[in-house]
Amino acid sequence: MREDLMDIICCPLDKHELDLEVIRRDDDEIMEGRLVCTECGEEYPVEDGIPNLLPPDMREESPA
Amino acid sequence: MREDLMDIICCPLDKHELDLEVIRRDDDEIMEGRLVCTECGEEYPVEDGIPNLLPPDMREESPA
Amino acid sequence: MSVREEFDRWASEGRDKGMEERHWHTAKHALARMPVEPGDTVLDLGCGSGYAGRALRETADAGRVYGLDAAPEMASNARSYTDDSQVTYLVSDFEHLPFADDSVDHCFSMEAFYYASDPHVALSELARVLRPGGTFYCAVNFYEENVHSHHWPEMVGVEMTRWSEREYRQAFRDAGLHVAGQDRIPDREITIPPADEFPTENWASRADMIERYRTYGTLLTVGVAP
Amino acid sequence: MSVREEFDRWASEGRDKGMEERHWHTAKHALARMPVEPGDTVLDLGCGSGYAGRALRETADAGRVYGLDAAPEMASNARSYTDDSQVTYLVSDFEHLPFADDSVDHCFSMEAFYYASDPHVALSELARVLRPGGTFYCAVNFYEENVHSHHWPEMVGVEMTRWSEREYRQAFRDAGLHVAGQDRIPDREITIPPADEFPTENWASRADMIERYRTYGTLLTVGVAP
Ligand SMILES: Nc1ncnc2c1ncn2[C@@H]1O[C@H](CSCC[C@H](N)C(=O)O)[C@@H](O)[C@H]1O
Ligand SMILES: Nc1ncnc2c1ncn2[C@@H]1O[C@H](CSCC[C@H](N)C(=O)O)[C@@H](O)[C@H]1O
Repeated sequence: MREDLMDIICCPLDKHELDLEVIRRDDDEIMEGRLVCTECGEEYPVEDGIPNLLPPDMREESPA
Repeated sequence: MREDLMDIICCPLDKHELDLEVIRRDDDEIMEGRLVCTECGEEYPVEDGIPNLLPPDMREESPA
Repeated sequence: MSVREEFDRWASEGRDKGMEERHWHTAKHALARMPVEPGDTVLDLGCGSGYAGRALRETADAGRVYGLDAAPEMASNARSYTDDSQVTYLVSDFEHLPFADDSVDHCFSMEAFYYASDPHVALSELARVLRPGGTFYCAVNFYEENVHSHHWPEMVGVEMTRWSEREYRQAFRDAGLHVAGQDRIPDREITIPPADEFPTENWASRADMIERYRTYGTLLTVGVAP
Repeated sequence: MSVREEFDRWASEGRDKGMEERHWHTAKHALARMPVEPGDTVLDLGCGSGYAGRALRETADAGRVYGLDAAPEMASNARSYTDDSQVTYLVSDFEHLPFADDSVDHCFSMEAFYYASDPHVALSELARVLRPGGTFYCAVNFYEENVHSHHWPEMVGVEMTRWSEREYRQAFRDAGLHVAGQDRIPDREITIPPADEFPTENWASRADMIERYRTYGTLLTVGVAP
């Protein structure tokens, strides 16, 4: 994902803004990181450049 | 035209309600008559069952 | 000659039926897409022979249907084709619609809109009479991209507004309508003669005729009142 | 099996590309009708291989395009098919859209909507994220009138919502969307084998196969945010 995705995305649960924590960048793509809800504190992973914004219970519904 | 047309039509010029003056009926159709604007007084003819709601200057733009 | 006079002449020569037949090839597809529910009030702008309103009564169980045409002879012909008391034809002008605000559920128009002397005024009148969520299905064969239509005003002898697809969308929005969609409906039914019959009276080449009907077809722009 | 697991499996077997190829026959017609203007933000719900967003970038000059899918393997495949920095794929769920209110101009969805566990919630989420005048182009091959699709849930092994055309219109309206149009887009490109090859693995008769593709085709319902 690119950083400008932050303009449009929000927490899928409470629709509040997210903060981005970058773990690894590749040019202007964020490859690994975390999106953290500024309201409820829920964390959403960015893996292999793709943000996973499923509600946590859906994300963990089965081992990847 | 049938009388229930009055529910929906209005004066094409000022959009006010019209009054219906019936000259000749054929069952529940009004064959000849006049539609008169309750606001501006403009008259629109009903001829052969068809109301002519053209603005007067367009109606008379050429002899019928 | 005025549009009214021209089409009065067409109607008295019975040409309303020929238009119906040709326009039906694409008009029926536009009509089939309309979200008309049983009992809805529908308006047909520039109705000609009035087929569209009659079709929507039959296929979609529309309630009251109004066919509107500036040419009295057209309205009179249209009236003579049906006994359905829910179908009314009236003589009136696109720019001076004799309908109350928000009184119409859906409006259809085939090959008529571009005759409006001021199409922007016609669109605002439409936006006024459509209820919120009401649609305007505006179908035209005469438009900028369809190069094979450019000579029509000269041929017919009346003025026509030639907008591009983009100009249609823009004008709808300027009038306060949302644009829900736009596309070209190909005419797959017109008979295209074999190559050795070209040039014909109307077509220099078979490729041109195919392009006119299959590629350009009928431009449909769908507006929705907010 | 959950929808997510099922489609993760499909994606790892490369079946996203097969769906793209088959769905393109009708999806391209739906996409061509969308009123996307240069720079518009477009969302593809249940994007699979992600072809729809890439097409709208190319044909309509869409601005930012988001392809959303609950199956991480699908999003990952989709991402691998393009280098376009304006196209983003993300993993998320129809009923929990991670987008701000009024942030999307237009939304497309092909053969995906009926997998929502609660399609009414999915529609209200959509109504929330679409800006006023934004459209939702919802295309499905699985619907009540298409009798040839009724056995799919059993075949695929996941639950699907089977609405009729009328139920689609009603549900859109219940969610606060205007219905701008609805129709069936025929698939004219699928190869239908000659009569003597029937029954085939999937089709008892040629007539059934023709009905499935040419008559029922893809049901498109177009909603507009007020
Ligand atoms: N300003 C205007 N107001 C009302 N009707 C008009 C008009 N300009 C043109 N028309 C009517 O629009 C019609 C166009 S011909 C198309 C007729 C019909 N819709 C069909 O598909 O066959 C003519 O009958 C003409 O009289
Ligand atoms: N609730 C949900 N949220 C997000 N994606 C979902 C979903 N339910 C199903 N999907 C996704 O929807 C897709 C349906 S398959 C269709 C893919 C693509 N639109 C095409 O036309 O080929 C699958 O990839 C599946 O993972």
